[in-house]
Amino acid sequence: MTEPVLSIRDLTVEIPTRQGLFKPVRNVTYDIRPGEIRGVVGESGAGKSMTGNAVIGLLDAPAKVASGEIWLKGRRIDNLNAEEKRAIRGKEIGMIFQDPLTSLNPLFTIGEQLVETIQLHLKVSASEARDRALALLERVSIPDPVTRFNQYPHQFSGGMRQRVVIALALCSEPSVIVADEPTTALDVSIQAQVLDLIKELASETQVGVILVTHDMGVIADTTEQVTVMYAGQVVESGSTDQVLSAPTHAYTKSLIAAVPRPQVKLHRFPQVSYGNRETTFKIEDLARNWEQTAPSKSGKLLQVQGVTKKFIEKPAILPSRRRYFTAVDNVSFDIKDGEVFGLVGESGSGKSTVARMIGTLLPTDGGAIQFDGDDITTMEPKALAEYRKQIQMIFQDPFSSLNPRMKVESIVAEPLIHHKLLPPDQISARVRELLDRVGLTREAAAKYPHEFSGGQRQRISIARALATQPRFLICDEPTSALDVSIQAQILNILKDLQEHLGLTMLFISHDLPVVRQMCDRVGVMKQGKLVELQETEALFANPQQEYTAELLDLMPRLAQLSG
Amino acid sequence: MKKTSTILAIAALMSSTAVVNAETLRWARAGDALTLDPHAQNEGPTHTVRHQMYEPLIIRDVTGAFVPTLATDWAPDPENPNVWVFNLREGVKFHDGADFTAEDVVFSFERAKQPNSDMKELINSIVEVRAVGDYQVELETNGPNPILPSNLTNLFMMDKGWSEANDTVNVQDFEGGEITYATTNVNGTGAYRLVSREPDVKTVMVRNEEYWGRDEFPLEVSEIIYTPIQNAATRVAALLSGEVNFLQDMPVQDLARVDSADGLMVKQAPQNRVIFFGMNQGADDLEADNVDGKNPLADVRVRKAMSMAINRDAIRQVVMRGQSQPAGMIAPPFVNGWTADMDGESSTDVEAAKAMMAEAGYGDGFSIRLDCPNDRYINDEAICQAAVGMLGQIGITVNLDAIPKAQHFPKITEGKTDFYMLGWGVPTYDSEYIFNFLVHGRESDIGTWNGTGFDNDDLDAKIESLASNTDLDARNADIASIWRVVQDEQLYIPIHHQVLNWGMSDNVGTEVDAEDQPRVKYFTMK
Amino acid sequence: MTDQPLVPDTKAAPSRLRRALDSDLFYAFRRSPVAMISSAVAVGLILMAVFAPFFAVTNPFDPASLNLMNGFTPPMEPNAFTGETFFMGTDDQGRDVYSTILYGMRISLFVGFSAVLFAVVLGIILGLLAGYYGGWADSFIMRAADVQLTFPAILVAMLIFGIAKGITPVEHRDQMAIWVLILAIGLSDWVQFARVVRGATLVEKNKDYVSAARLIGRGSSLIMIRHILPNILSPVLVIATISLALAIIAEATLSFLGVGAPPTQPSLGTLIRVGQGYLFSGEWWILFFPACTLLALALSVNLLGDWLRDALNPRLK
Amino acid sequence: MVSFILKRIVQSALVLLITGAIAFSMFSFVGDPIDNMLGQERTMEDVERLRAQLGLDQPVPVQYVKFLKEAAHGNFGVSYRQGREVSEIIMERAPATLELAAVSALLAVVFGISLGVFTAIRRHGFTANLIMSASLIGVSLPTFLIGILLIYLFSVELGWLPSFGRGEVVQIGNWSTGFLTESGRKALILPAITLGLYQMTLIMRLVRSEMLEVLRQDYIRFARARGLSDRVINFRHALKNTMVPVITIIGLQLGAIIAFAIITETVFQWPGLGLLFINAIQFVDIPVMAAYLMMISVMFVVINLVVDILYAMIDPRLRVSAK
Repeated sequence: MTEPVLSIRDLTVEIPTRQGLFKPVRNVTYDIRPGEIRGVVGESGAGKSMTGNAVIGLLDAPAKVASGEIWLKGRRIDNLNAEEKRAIRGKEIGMIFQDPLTSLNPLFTIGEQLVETIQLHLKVSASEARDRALALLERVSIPDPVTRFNQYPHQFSGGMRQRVVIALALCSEPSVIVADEPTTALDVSIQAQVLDLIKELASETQVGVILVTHDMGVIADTTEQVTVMYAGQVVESGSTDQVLSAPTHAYTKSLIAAVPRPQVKLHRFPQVSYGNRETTFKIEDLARNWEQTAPSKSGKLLQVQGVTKKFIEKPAILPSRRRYFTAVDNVSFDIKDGEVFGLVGESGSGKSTVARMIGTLLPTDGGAIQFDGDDITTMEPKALAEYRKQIQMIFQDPFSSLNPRMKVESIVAEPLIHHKLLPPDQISARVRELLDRVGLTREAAAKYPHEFSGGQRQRISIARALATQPRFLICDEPTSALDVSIQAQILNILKDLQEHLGLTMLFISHDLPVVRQMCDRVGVMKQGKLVELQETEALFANPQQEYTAELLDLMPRLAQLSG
Repeated sequence: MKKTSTILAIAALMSSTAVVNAETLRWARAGDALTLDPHAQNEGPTHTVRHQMYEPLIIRDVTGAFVPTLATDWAPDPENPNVWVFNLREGVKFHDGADFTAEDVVFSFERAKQPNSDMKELINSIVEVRAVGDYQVELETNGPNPILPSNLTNLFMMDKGWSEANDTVNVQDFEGGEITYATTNVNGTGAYRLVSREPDVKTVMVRNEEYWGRDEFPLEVSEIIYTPIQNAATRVAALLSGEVNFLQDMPVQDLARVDSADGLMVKQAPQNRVIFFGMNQGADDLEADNVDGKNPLADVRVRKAMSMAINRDAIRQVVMRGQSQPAGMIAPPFVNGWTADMDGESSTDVEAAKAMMAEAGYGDGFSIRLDCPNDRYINDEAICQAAVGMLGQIGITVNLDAIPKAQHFPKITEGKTDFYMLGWGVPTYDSEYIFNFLVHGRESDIGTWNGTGFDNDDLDAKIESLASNTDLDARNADIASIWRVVQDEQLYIPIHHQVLNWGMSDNVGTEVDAEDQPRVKYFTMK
Repeated sequence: MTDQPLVPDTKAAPSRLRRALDSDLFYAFRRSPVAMISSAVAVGLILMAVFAPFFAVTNPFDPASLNLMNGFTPPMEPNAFTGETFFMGTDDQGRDVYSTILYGMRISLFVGFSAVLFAVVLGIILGLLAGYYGGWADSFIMRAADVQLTFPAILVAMLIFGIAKGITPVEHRDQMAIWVLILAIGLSDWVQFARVVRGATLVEKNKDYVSAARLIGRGSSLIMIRHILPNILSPVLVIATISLALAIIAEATLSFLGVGAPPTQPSLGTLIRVGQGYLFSGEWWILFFPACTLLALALSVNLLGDWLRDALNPRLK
Repeated sequence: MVSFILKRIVQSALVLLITGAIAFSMFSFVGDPIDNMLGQERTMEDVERLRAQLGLDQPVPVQYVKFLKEAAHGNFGVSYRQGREVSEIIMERAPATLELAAVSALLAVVFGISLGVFTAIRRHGFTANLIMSASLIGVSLPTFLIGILLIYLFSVELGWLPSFGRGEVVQIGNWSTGFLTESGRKALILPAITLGLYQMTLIMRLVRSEMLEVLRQDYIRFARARGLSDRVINFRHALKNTMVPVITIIGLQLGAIIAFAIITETVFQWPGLGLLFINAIQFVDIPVMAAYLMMISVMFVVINLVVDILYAMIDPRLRVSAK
């Protein structure tokens, strides 16, 4: 075994806060060897990024390294002064951030940013720096580097930008690259390409890579070594194969268990018990008071017929001069009573636009949406109000979907008040009851959203959605902003709702494993069009379209994991 | 410089603009001349600048007495009461070297009578001007006009030849925006010649070495730099810092500071301007009071009580810093018809005033709005404010509306105010002028500034007869009797006569002119 | 997803005192001497102004009670005529400077608060409409804002003052001066609020909580008032604080240009305008005390606004 | 880009028309010019005659249309007060205001930006906080008082600098400049400081807050991660990004400088447009007021346009979308 190029020993990071000393990283130890990719995995707040920041000496004040050591190629670097640390950054240790859209300065061409970094570290002439920059762009597979050299970041796509960011990290042939969630903001197809590039680079240039991620799939596909962190501490470390196939620590076990399996459909997600106080969802209580509605006349609760949505891309006074962007192009599908219908696709495929049109948040530009036989696009206001009572929506971001200035009670009560479903004096009791059913305390009613975690907030969203006893629930990426363990809880709740209350659902996601677990039928969208529609199991087993097949192929697979 | 303070020494050293030239008069005041055309505007600061370069036939000295200038003597024609005869000074040359003769006088009068002339009202009684030889002119009026010379002191003489040569025979159409050669160029007979002029910024003049009075007058100032400075504090600062050495329009509160500053002094003289309040006694009901169906100001007792409530001494001492002379009549002391007795008729007695108010049925007072300018007279707004307090003591609640003169004066002339401040100067030094504008009932061309609603036909007839009454004694008797009515009716509430203050450095020697018209040829420079 | 906890909104919105005292804002406040001192000064001055009749020695707005002979009395020295002594001296009308400052500050603060309130309300309404509806309403409102910006604030105020004085019935004119000032300053100030509100509304209206409310079927005005408005108030609050100081200064400037509060009911600005005439004559106190008061008031409000801006910006923590 | 500019010009023309209409409707409330123009001896006939001659007897919209027609030919009428062509007066006064505004703007921009950057970089430093607090004094006193205090100190007490006017000016063609004489330069100092102080504070605070905002962006973090020095990060990367929003505000502030010159010019008897305007208001010189307001509006429109173009030049994202 080769000598580690980077060693972290007993690293502890401290942040003094109002409540006292907070230690986001505690006694963390791991090594990176040349050409090795070490995954660092854990949930939000586990301290994985903080460790990475400590390595490159970019901890934001007042956070500081309290104890421990960091060694780079036999030299201790944690105790260097600011200037010496700066000299190491970029030269010895490269860094890749999560969001390629914001990592590049928008006002400088990528050539300027590359040359600037190269000249800083390598002391070469301007033309040599340019040559090297072009070579780097070539290396990260940017087509036509000479043209691209003089372009600005906004002229690049997200994946291309991340390649530029990688090129920047490689400028001076660093020994180590810290990649902090480098693919989280990218679509799955781009994600695979970027990860492949990192793998190639590691083996070619013998650079050691710390790959910080929350995604077990990424770990399984990309890394050789993995370090699992929980609450600032390393709970388990070892070769990826070994850790994934035979986790020893309870947390690792629970974490792996919670990852949705793409291969098989499970009835319920395994519950992650470690560290999370399990809150129970009292579906039976809820079902007891649920007024069952009559099934729809045709058996198809929702019929989407040739729906189209155009956005103005270039406004002009004359309609003939306007240019439109067709976000949803002639999409048709039906959703049967009690069914969970999935819509998948990459970002920009139009799946959320469809959801928003069904939710009357956007007007349609053609086609019809029939709810129990009535076209909602031509409904009278009174009928529309009745429709709105019967549908509800759960949004992706639990932080923006709850008004931060309203108490939970007001949030959950709003549909009740608006639709005048209960006399005012009963509303408060009803809200508390709903909160109790979704697994929150009754006291939660008096609090503000920011006092809750992401999972709890999504429960509040669910409570709000259930307040009107809807027939139809639109879930727009309901768990993509959540940690995997929380995701499992929320998805189980949604399953319960469908089973016990007979709710019909439109489930939108970019995450194919999740879709497989949740949906009865799935539609695949690409650039505004519905390209494939099948029973879920059939789709996963036998995709009819090449595009679907590609998507399935790109799914990170935890091959090592048993069902 | 006699006394040199450290401040001035530093100023002289540090500031290039403050170099004190013993012969340069650096002169600042609030406003600038509007034009140099001698007849286009009849306005104080405009006349002031002209007076240095142009001359009329006669001027007044600081006491108001006539001084021969381009005319050496003048008298009514003993044979024709409608004719005045003026003998002209010989040997006078214009700045361009042309001789001054009777034909220039005829030309200048005719020019001043043109429709565009702003001076025409002053000489509208003149029907003909005749040259009698080179150095005598006869002015014939449409009837006997005993006070004609009073109207001529700002009527400047131009050179006929120069005007014809430069196409400026006609008076500039000021309102029409016409610019003529005479607007920006000067060819007068005066003691100073124009060097350069930027309107509202700077006007520079130099001594006319060929001036006819070169040996008669001191003429010690060799150069005049005239700069208007509007902001009072800046104006005083310029004098204090030595950037100017002669200042008109001194704020009264700064007199002491300037006077006590080393190297500076202040001189004063009573001004030909009286400040007073007018009251609408003619209306049946007032718009701006709280009494319905009655006009409290129509009751002479109320007017008397109001006058008695005003403590003119306090205004003089505090608001005016002693720089005013309490008035009992609305004529400045220089004016024919003014008497010390009448001017002493105003007294302050709050208790008696209260009693009179009660007697008139207003024991509980009333409220009224006082309209007051805030940019016209010395401390106009502060005087009004003081009056508000004083009238409050006899139960009259006064709401003060202090506004710029551009909005204030139309209120008076259009009869939109019931209680207002006004100041009046008398360029003719004769009471007739006051009666014509302020006492005569309001008609389209007479009584235009009488905002009191007072209209007495008998009195009006008497006022109209003054113009052609050549019997000076009888005329003076009429004037006295008219004044008696004005005083008894308490037509106006006189406040005070303004006192003029000029600030200057110690080396500048001049007396203060009652009409605020410095004539630099009289200045000495030590 | 990052490791940093996703807490974009740490600005607590406590409705009760205990929550307020427990909030991060109050914590930051207690740790900032500048904030504490300036708020103490501001609150102190505001209280003295509000309860001016209680703190003042005389009522300077009652002209009948004034004795002109008391004019120009220096501080702590007996008047030459009346023998009366005044703590901060008297002004040109014989008013006690100290009392006049208190009453004047009352006018200034009233004008300032009302003008800012007016600008805030107008700005919020127009900004919300422009941001929420977009399109035609947005273009119209923002072009109106452009027209407004075409005229510098001080000119706008002068114009409005001129027009309002012209159309006000003469009987009400002197009472109107204050209201006209408020209108003038407020109208010249609304644009910045409208712009901030519009910008924030554009961000907020795309958040899912608004979608959730729309999905329920809530009306637009209710969504704007109940949902969006509370979430965009903190930048408005910051600008409003600084605008308050600016409005007080603007009133003083307008006073210098002759369109300020009436001299019988002087504001701080009017007092300074009057006092500056006595700078050279040695009666320094007529200018000095009002100027110091204005400085203390504006400075403390400005400092407070400044601190609030940083403290309320969660990203600067 | 061309269509963008054209669109802006059309919009601006509309703005100008509205501005003018508002201005005109206000003139009738400022006072009656006739009274100032005729002496106290005038008769009612004189008044009526002059009113008709000036067209003031006509309704405001008629007057406005007439003004627009004339203005389109570059004719702004005749000053009631000076009896001269307004365009001529404005041309004569403009250099004074523009020179003063330019120097003030330069002071404001140079000191505003450098102090803003300094206080942003040293956010927690004592000096930076001191500058921040002290700068507030500049906006906590009315401009006219600051001017008068400066005069009191530097002209009256110390006698170092002139208290009024422009000093000696040199005429170069139609332009009178005070830059070429010592007294002219000296005379500029106090007014320029008075006028620039307020804007400097605004710009400084704006630059600071924008810079702080930029400094916490990812690309700055990434630039740090690339090992770039603080100098390069602060002055190359952060400053350029800071300037994008700042330029708009600076543009507007430059316009405000010209407007605020009204006060400064009054205090320092600076013979520029602001003083002209104040005189015009006092005298109800409607042609001068109208021309001044129109000119200010045009200036703002031009500044806005320039700012927009500059914006596009500095920000490549807009450059492309504007194509």
